[in-house]
Parts: sequence; structure tokens; C-alpha cells
Amino acid sequence: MSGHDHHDHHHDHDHSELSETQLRVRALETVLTEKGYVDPAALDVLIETYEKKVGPRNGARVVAKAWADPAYRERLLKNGTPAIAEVGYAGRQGEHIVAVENTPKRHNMVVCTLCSCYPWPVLGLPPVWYKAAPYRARAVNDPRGVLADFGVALPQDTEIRVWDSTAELRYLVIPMRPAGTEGWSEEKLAELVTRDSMIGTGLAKSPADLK
Amino acid sequence: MTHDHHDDHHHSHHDHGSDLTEMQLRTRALETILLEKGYIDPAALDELVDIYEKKIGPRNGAQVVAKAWVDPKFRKLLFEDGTAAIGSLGFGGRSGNHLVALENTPTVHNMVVCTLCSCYPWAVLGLPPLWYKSAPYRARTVADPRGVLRDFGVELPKDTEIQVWDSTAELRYLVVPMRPAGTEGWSEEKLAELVTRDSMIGTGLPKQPKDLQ
Amino acid sequence: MNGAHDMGGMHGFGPVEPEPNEPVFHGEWEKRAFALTLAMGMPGGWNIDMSRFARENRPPGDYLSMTYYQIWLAGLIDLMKERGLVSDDEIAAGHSLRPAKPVKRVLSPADVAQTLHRGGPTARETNSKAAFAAGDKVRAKVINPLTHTRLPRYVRGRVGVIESVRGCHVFPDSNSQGLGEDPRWLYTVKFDGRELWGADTDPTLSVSIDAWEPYLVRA
Amino acid sequence: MNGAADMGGMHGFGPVEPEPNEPVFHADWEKKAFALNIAIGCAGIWNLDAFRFERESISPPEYLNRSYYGLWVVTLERMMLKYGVATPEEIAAGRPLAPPKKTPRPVTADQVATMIRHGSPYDRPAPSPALFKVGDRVRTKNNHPTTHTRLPRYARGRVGEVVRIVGCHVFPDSHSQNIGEDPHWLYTVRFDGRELWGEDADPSVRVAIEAWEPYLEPL
Repeated sequence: MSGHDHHDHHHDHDHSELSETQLRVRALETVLTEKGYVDPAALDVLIETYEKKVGPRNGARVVAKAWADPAYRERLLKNGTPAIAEVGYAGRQGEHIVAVENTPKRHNMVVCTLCSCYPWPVLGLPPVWYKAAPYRARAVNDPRGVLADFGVALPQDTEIRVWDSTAELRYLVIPMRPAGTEGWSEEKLAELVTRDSMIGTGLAKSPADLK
Repeated sequence: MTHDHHDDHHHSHHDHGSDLTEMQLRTRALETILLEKGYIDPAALDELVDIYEKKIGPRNGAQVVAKAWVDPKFRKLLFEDGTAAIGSLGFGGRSGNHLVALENTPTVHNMVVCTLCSCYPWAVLGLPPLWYKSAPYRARTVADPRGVLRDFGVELPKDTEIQVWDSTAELRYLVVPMRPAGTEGWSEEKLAELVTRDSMIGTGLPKQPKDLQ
Repeated sequence: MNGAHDMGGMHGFGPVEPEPNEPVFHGEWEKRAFALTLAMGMPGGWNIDMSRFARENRPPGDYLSMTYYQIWLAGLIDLMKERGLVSDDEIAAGHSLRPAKPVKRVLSPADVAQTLHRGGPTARETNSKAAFAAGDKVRAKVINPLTHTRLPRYVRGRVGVIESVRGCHVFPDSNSQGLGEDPRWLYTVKFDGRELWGADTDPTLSVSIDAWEPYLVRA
Repeated sequence: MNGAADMGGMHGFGPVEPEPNEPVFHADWEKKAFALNIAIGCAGIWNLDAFRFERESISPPEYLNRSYYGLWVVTLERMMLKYGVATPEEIAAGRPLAPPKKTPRPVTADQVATMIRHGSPYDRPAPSPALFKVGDRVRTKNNHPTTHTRLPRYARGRVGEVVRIVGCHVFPDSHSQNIGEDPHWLYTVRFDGRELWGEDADPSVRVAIEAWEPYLEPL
């Protein structure tokens, strides 16, 4: 949560801060492994899981399936967790997932003003901006301003629903399916689904963007 | 609330090394620019510092309180029109144009804060102490005044009503503490010695006669 | 706790600055800090609500100038010190200086996939009846506990509508203080933007939170 | 604006730590920072409300980690830039690089004493009769302007009682934006502690603020 608006402050702050933090982490890891509280190999598996395996491509597959399969879409919107488990994703920070659907009249946006709650199983770990003060502070009282930061402008009369994840419920936005994708396979449709479009700070790509 | 980050906590209160030298340089740069552009007269700066470092301070307020303890007519004026009352003693002006006196009684204790910045009755108390301008005081006084009083070593009876006044406009508040017992016949000067600065903010009580021995 | 973390509706933080092709971790130490925090949950024996309170329970000036994983690290250290798992001199020395306290279990590599998959569901069975139903008008209570709560300041005292009943869930305000899970009915409550931010707010805005029954009174 | 300055009711800052026999200034540069701000503040280039708004616009992490007079220095720089007293290059160089646009009217040493004695009264003739009277119960509006206001967040949307009609005063919400003094009736409004902080707050606590008429609506 360092002060982003003070870029110089942010960077010089980081260099001295960073090396100090690196040393602290190394010291901690040594202490904890020497005491036997932590198995270093387990650490590597944790890191591998969230750096390489679990990420927004999971959520993109869920969205693409909802676009292509109306019955699945119905199940997903009715009860997110089991529907997402059908596609193989579940668990930590996704034990209670609620899918919220964008329509021409309503746009959904997800935030955690209190910390960084985010649906890990379908989107992986949250980006820095999602956990930083500018987003957490403004998403709830100036969502159109936040969308402008992402270069997105919605019609004035579109209802904007902001979901503040204050409990263990995790929200997944189902963006509107772009026009001109009739007959596309789920794999191809998934390529249109961006991470931001599943948070609500962006829209799905259009077919033209894939050329 | 764990306070193991005490040093960090302090860090945010007072300047630490780098902040100090940085501030010295930035202030010097500003003064040079403003001076050479003709916006300021350096002698005026020295005068300002001298007035608030040496001349205007809590002794002014102590004089007002002592007089209010002794002179019922002045006391009445003080609570009806604080600005006029302190004006009659030669105090007023900056941060004292709209002064309101608050009377402590056996059943009501007053405390003054400015949660939004550092508003303070300069005219009668001089410049505010660091703690008055710091986050712990500004944040807690409106919600937990008894906790703040404990930080000052002051414990009031449970049923005493505590009135906290948040200076959100240009009104400036002066707490008039209760006169200590055993001071019958004392002169205003002697009484003024019992009046501490904190007792005029509401975070302390006046000294007792024995404290002066 | 009314800490700096409760920042919904704050001003002055500047624009959101998305980082193009941002890596998952910004440096080796972030990977280790992340993994250490997750791994220590098992031997540490604290729950997620205790872990969140440990992060938010620090001076606002510090919270706002620490990066995300620096806050994780600080929270982890506080949790471990509180339980005597490590001490300041060991952290300073960068080595264990005395035998470990006995712990129930240590996370093994084989456990990782399974524990991640299981996660930590907070839904609990109950035979109590929900006090509210979808459509009910409710007011979020004005509470200002010094301890952990998930009721953000910007909705306290405001009136909203129950949008859905989410079942009974572990109650963080109790669980974070070690007072048991104390499961309570959980509701999604929808607030009109003007009710939260004043009459001249964008009329198309509404904000919802998930709120436990003890946070709500009928309006 | 909802900046870090509006901190009434925040937690996590720790105890109040009075400094025994504290000097008025803790360093020479503080004396200069103080004097510079007062002197130039009286040169009629900007008003006090605009200065306060600039200071509270400092980003929360910086606001909470700067010392008191450190904030005065940073704010003075920002005001000098904003009101054309100096350019960024001049501030960086630490000396003027061009003459001032308008010939300044500095406060001279002999004027200081009278300037302090006179102060700057904020009361103004009333443009209209007062809406409220002592004893009226009022509710503060729940507005969250991004510009300057003196209605703290902890007291918005709360019911209180008018205990004093102060008179008509310059309205900071307008004055700070340089759109005129816009005088409005000013009242002292007192709240029960439980109305502000919840039913389990200390029943013996009352909190009063000064509030301009536009902050208030009849109950």
C-alpha cells in the first residue's frame, strides 16, 4: 500500500526498504526451517502452484463455458461453487463463490475495501492495484472514475453494482459475450476473457482484438 | 493493540535523521526564494518566532482563569462573551477572535480537540504542544476521552459527564477548570500558578496548593 | 478496529495504476513471504480472522507505507511472537536460538495440494432461524470495536436491503479473538450509492457487502 | 475530502505521549517553517481554508508520516506552485529564477504585532435569518465531497442538538475553492457519544462540533 502517487518516494522508499525486507524474510525462513515448523519443499510447491498453475485462465474457461452452455450458465449463476468445481477449480479463497452476470443494463465490479479478498481458484493471486489504496478506496464511491483509470467508459444509465467482499464469499464477474462469436469453441471464447473483465474493471476482448 | 513497533510509532511522530536534514534544506530553499522575490521580510519572521516562543503562552490563559476564580463579574462576562473578556486583559487576535470559555463543574468536565488539524486558542495558550497535534490525541479524544485522560494520569468519577469540543470552525475554546480547595484569599497571581496548560485544554487538573510548596 | 485498512470511501490516494504484464510476485522475498505465511498457518494454529486482524492492527501511517507482502510479513511475525514460536532475538540473529515449541502439524509438500483444494469453508450447519429475509430493510449498526470486525465504517448506520441470505458462517468478530467460531447468519445487503455517499452521488451506483446478523437491525 | 487528516475515531495510533517540558519549536527549521507560513499567509495570495485543503490533500501515507511542521513545509511548497509564487525549477534550485509576477506586499516586522492582535475574524453580516435555534434537534448530512469540508466523517448522518448559534461565518467549503467567502450561519451541535460510536459507548461522553447550516437538516 505504499504511496503510488509519489513515484520518487515510492522507489527510493523501496530500495532501502527492499534489501531490509529481503534480509528479514531470509532470517525468518532460516529460523522457521531450523525449528522444523516449515518444510522448505512445501514452500516451493506453494509458490509453484500460484505462480504457474492457478491463474485467470481458470476463470476464463468458466466464463467461456457459461457463454457456450446455457444450462451451465444457469447452474453457475444459481450456485457458483459447485458449478466451478465441475470445471475442476475449488478450494482456498474460493470456498463460497458467487457469479454475478453483466448485462446491457448492469455492470458488476468486485473489490475488498478491507484487505484483498479475491477468488484465488479462478483468478489466482490478485494484482497489486487490486490490493492498493487507490482501488480499495474509490471502487465503492467512484466506480466510474476507477473504470476511467482502466480506459473503460460505460453509458450513463448503466447500473453499476459494486460488491465489497467483506466475508468469505468470493465474487466472479461474468462479462457479456462479445458479438460476432457465434459458433466459437469454448477454447476460442476463453481467449476473449481478460482477468480484468472477471473483476469488473474491464470488458471482454472483441473478436477483432484477437486478429 | 500491540505496540511492538514502538520505534516505528515514534518515527511517525518526530522527525528522524533524514527527515530533519531534508526539512532544513527545503525550508532554507523556500526562505531564499520568498525573500529574494520580496514576499517576506526576514525581520518579520524573527518577530513572529519571538512572539510565540517567548511572549504569548499558557500564562495568558492562567491569568484569565485566575481572574475568573476571583472576580464573579469577569467570570460572568467570560462565559457570556469569551472574546470580550480576554480582550479586557489585552489578549485576543489571531486564533482568539472567537473565544468560547467552557466551565468545568463537579458534574461536567470539558476537553478540547481539533480532530481535523490543530486548531488551538493561540491568543491565550500560545502554540499547541506536539501531542495536541498528533494522531493519538486527535483520533481518540472524541471516542475515548477517559482513555486519553488516563494517558495523562487523570481519573474522573464514572458519573462525571465529559464534554468534548471538536474545533471544526474558527471558534477557539478555553477550559476554565474548577478552583482548587484551600485557596481562599489567594491573590490572582498566586492562583494563576495553580493553572496548568493541560487544565485549560481539559487533559489535566489544576495544581493543588501543596504542589506549590 | 478503525484502522487504515478500512479505507472504503477515502480520498487522496490518487488514480489506480494497473501494472502492464505484472508478475505474480515482485521479487524472490515476496514468494517466500507468501509461502511462509500460508505454511505457518498449520503449525501456528491461528485462523484466518486472527491473521487478518494481525495485519490490520498496526499504526495507520505504517500500514499505508508498507507494501502488501511487507504487511503479510509483519502480521506473521506478530502472530508467531504472540504464541512464542519465535522471538525478536532469533529474527535479528537470523537463526533459531532455542528449541521449538511443540506444534500439532507441519505442512508437508504432499499436504499442499490437498489443503489448498479443501480450503477453509466457513459455512456451518445451524438450526437457528435467520432473522431477516430477502427484501427486508435493515440498518447496519453503528459499532466501533477496537477488535476485528468486517463491517466497514462507510456503511455503519446506513440503511440497505437484504439481497440474499447466504447461510450461517463463522463470525470473524468472535473467531479473531479466539472466542470460538460462533457461526451467525450471513446476508448480502445492498445499499444505494446516495445512502452511502450523499444526495449528489451517481444515482446508478449501489454497493453491497456481506454482513452477519449481529451487524444488522431491522430498519 | 475524506483524507488522512479526518482521523476522529480512528484506532491504532497508540497512546498520547506528552513530552515533558516540550520546547515550542523542536528545531530551527520549524521556527522558519512556522514564520514563513504565517507571513506569506497574510500576504493575501491565498486564504487559510485553501491552505488547510492543500495540506489535507497530501497523500495519506505521507500525511501520517510527516511531522507537524514537515507538513507545513510540504504544503507551503504546493501552495507556492499552485498560486504561481514559484516554479518547480525554482523550488528545486532553492532560489528564484525570475522576478515575481505581481509585486508582493510583504508583512513587515513592525506590522507583525498588529497583525497578530487583529487576527482574521471570520464572522460576517448575515445574508438571511438562521434556520435553526438553540435546542433544535438536527441531523448532519452524509455528504462526502472530494473538496474541503469541516464536517468530520465520524459526525456525518448523525442526530445532534443545537447548543449555540455562533453567528454568520465564512464558509470554508466555498472559501477554500476560491469561489467567495459565501457566509453561512454557524452552530455548535452536540452529539451523545452513543449516537456517534454505538450503544456500548461511554454514556457519559458528549461530543460537540461547529457546523455550518448547509451541513445540517432539520429532524
